[in-house]
Amino acid sequence: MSATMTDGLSKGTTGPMTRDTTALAAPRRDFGWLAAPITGALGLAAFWLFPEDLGLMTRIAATALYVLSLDLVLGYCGIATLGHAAMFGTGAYAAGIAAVHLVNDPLVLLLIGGAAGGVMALVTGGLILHARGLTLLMLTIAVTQIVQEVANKARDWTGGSDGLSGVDPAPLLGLFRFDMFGRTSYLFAVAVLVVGMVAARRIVRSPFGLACRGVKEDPLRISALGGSPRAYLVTMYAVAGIFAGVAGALTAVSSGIVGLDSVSFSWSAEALVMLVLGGTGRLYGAVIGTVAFMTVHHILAATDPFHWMLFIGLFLMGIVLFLPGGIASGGERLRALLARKGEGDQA
Amino acid sequence: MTTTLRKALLGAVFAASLGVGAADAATIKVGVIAPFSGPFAMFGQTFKEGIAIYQAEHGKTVGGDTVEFVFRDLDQANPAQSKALAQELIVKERVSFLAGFTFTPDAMAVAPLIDEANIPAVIFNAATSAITEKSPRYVRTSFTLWQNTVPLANHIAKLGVKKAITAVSDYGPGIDGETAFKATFEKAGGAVVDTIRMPLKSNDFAPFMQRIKDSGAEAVYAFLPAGPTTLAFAKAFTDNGLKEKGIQFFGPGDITQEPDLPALGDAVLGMTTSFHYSQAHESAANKSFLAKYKELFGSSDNATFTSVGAYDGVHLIYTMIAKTGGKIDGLKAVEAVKGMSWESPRGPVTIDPDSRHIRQTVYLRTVERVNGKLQNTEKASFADQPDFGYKVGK
Amino acid sequence: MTILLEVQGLSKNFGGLQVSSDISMSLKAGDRCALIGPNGAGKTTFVNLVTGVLPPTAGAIRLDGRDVTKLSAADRVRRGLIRSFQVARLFKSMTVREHMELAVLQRDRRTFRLFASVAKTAGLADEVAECLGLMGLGAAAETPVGSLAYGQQRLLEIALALAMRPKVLILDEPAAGVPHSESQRILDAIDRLPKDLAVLMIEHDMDLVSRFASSIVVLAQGKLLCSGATRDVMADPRVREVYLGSRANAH
Amino acid sequence: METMFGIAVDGVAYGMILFIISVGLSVTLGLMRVVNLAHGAFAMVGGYVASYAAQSFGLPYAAALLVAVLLTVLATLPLEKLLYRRIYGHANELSQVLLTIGLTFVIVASVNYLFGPSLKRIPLPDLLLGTVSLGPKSIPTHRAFVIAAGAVTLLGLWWLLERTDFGIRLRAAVDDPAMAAALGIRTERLYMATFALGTGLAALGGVLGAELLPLEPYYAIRYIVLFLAVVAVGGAGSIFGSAAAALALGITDTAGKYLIPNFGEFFFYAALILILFRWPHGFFKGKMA
Repeated sequence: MSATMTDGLSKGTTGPMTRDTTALAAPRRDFGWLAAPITGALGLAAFWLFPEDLGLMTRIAATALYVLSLDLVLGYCGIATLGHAAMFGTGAYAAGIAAVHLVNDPLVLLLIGGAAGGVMALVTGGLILHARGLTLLMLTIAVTQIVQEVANKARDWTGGSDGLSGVDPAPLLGLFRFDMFGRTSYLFAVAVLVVGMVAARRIVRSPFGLACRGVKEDPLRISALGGSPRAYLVTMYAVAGIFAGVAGALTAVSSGIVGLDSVSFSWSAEALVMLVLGGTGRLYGAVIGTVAFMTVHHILAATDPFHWMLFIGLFLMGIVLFLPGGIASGGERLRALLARKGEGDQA
Repeated sequence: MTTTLRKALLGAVFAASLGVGAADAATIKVGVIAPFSGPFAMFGQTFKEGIAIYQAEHGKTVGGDTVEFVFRDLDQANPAQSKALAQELIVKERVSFLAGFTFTPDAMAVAPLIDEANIPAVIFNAATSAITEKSPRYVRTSFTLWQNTVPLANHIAKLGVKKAITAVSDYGPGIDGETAFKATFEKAGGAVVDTIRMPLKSNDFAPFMQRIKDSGAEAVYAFLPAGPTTLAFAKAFTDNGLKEKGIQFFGPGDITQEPDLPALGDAVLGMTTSFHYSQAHESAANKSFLAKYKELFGSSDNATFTSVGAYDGVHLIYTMIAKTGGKIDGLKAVEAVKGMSWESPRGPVTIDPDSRHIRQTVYLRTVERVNGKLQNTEKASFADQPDFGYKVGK
Repeated sequence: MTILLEVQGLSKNFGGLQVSSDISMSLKAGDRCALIGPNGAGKTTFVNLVTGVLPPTAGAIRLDGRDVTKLSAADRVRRGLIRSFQVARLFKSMTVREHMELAVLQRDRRTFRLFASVAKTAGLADEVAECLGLMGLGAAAETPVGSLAYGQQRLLEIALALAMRPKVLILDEPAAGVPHSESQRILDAIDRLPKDLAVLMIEHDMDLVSRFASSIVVLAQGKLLCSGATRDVMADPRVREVYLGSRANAH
Repeated sequence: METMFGIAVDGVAYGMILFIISVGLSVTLGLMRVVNLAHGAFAMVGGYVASYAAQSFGLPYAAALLVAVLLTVLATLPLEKLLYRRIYGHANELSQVLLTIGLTFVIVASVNYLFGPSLKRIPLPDLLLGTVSLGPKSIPTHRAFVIAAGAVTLLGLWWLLERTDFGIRLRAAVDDPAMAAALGIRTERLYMATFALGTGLAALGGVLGAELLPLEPYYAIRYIVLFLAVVAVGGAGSIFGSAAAALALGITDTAGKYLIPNFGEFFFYAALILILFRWPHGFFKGKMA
């Protein structure tokens, strides 16, 4: 044993050491960047194909951005939350209140919504993100309930349970009016979603995103690398809060009204359901999940409103049992299956 | 270009593009937005039943045009979704009327849309006074808290009650009720010793009852939306010895609505409420309404204020179609029913030309057991009550 | 030579149980020290105390002349006190390359750049390639760590520690559990550690200790049994009895 | 003083009801590590069975209660085999949430279809009607009964988990499943039994709590946050913890509603946040009973 070691030592400096300093293996090809342009293209195609469904499709686009923001915290930081609506609703109310009292430029309203959502996330995230698991889940729920209660109590500002109506945004860029056919709303929402996807992708591929993925897998190991897991979590929570706030503002701008439902527990839970349905940690999974959930909901609710819950429930259970990675993993599984088959044929 | 002008122009363009279709089409569509699933599914179900009864009685055509109802599910208060559904109904389904609406924000959300598309919206339930101020195209066939509360408050004052307390659910209609009661009762010389706003999600009402007990009030005015919490509230009232202490209970009739009565049971026996419809209302119109109900759905036990709200709403829609010859111009259609009076299952009613809200008789009822079944027996009536809350301001 | 790590009277109690008592030691630049002791001697607790994972009950830790006793684990890492883990503790779904990138970015405190691209960070790719090449991990750069051979995982652990540019490096049984065919590379890597580095290695394998260490610290029952030059310690009868004896019995 | 006493009595009464409808979730969540959001649905099924048994078959209250618990357990056991068995384990929290939400939706829709959306009632026997007085304060007899039932449940569970062979094996299986299997403990059957225990308790809570949380199809979703709050504050899997949490939350809620009724909701959630700050793992983390 010790003889071989000394042998290795004497040879080591020249021989085997330098052998492997060859070029690194080529990076795997990543088609994730295609998601944003594909979403944009499909969004435009839908504009021509379903010109009469723009109202619903606008809601889908805005919701997709909201679910995308949840993916940033859940998919990339591993924060399980049932309180994401707190940020969405804060953004929606901030934009709505600003629209009623201050400005009505839609882009400015989105900025206000994003800032409000971000601040809300930063403050509450700093308070609760030390917790994990069920405790964190409950804390996020409690925060949302308190935000909702505040919105309910501040009737003079928020309209309470009657909703904050009278959000009447000015024409987009001074040119395009938000009319009842919803063309402007829809194209605006799709554009914001695509920008959001590009920005989110940049963030998750940044050094920061890399560190967050590390925190998700093993926070202690991140400390051992000299990082502060909590700082990453709170920062990402705030970033996601900005996204959620923008989504809320987008909903306020396109629908012209903000209700207490936008800060509700069920809206938080629905986001989680849509995300897991589509697949976490991929960004485009959020979009797929939202489109699938809301479309199915809409079709079932229109054909048999009494019992859509039954079908959506079965749909959810089917996903968990037969496609645990969400819908987005379906394609990947299929590809893996085909690849294995191909290899088998060659052998 | 001013907003009004632009709206008018766009409305004209839209009406023109739609008008061609509407004139030829033998089908006039009515889009109904209401909860058909979820915790408030009872509203949607009773709306559907009310509509079906009216159509069974009066046929599905008006002057050669078939009237078709298109339903959209909105399981809980969600104004953004309400607007998206309304948009779909208007743009895709080409409906000529919107109807339904259980919750105030959902009704308010469609105001810009009905103005732009110039179609009427007939509200079957949503009961905040402020709604009809938001657009001239709203007509309402339900009630408002003001409408049911003002005569009740006066009645309580006449009974000689000097000190009262209010306990309402902490949301729009509840606060409307509280405001209406306080204003009326104090004007009539009484004093409101405390106003309690109970969170909508309360399960346990014992602490509120304790507070009511401790307040020294002789009577309590209470409002909760129809649904599961009313049961817990009513039980808490009887269980906590408020009756024994001589505190009288009063409230709008939502709390003793007919579908809930079997579950509420003896807890609500003897409770006095004011409301615009009771299943036990004695009239020929109500008898035939209930008979049809039984014929179509096997039992008339679920007939309640929401079924009548929908039933009368359809009556308005039919009238609007008949009076405007099938060409629906929202403002003209609404104009056509202003001041209209008829005999509803609930009693004589009129559409107030000013508020476009239904004027109706408000009844004072007591829960009694008749032939083994609980019912709201009408004890007194206050004829032709308007929406006292219209343009009162926030 | 400057003293890089100095531990004075370090103690730790869990409830009434004293798991470390009054341990003192120091490391100078260039030191190669082995920390040995039988199972349950308190080696891991000692490392956790030094690195800041556990707060000590008493005692002080100085790093490069500065008292770090109150600092968090992450702060000590940022000041150059780096450890590698006994059981490779890596991010299973991340690739080898991503691990190195993360370590380098973290070291340079560039991880709060939200809109920068990892791929386009100046100098990063070169440094990562160099580090991986040195450890012979170049070909595995794109492999998710979850599907990496165990020996390679240990190599990556060491590569990560080195990429942090430590002043003091603590290696927790670097070659444990690694098949012989792969352990050679780990040993080579240890041999080529920068000379001005102070290294503390926890190790059971006495062959490895004698090859690597210039000095040895022996822990037994949470106490410092003895310390000194490798030859002296290994000759100490107490050590033979407590440590080597117990190990011999175990096998 | 009398007011304080009143608040305390009402708070304890409310807390005990919270305990009895949440403890089943504590069992499944703490002992089987399943975030069972269908807990409310099982409670609701129990309540509906009791309501149906009492109203359509005229069974007395006690018999209806028994039938409800038994039928609910029987009806949900196949679910354990078909569904839950696939999602046991730590890493599956999201799948658990999603699957059990899906299951809840299915149950809600089915109940809505079968029984309609109106409120359902479980008629109380004359014995439980009326009030009993405790000094200056009187509380409904039914509530006193629930408090007693809660105390019995608490002691029964403590005995079951701490003093019986079943409890010992269960704790072994929870602490170290591999070791338990090696010792010849049949974890599959153990889990099945625990699941049955959890759903049985859910049904019991659904029936006993029906006076406060009335039965209607949306019951399954409406109160799930409440159940989760009790379990999180109590510490998952801890029976005494759940009881302490339920009482603490019950008293806080009652005091808040009495003293500052207009901000009653704030009180509950603010208390929740404060407690979870002080005891991030609940009152009795990791203790079995």
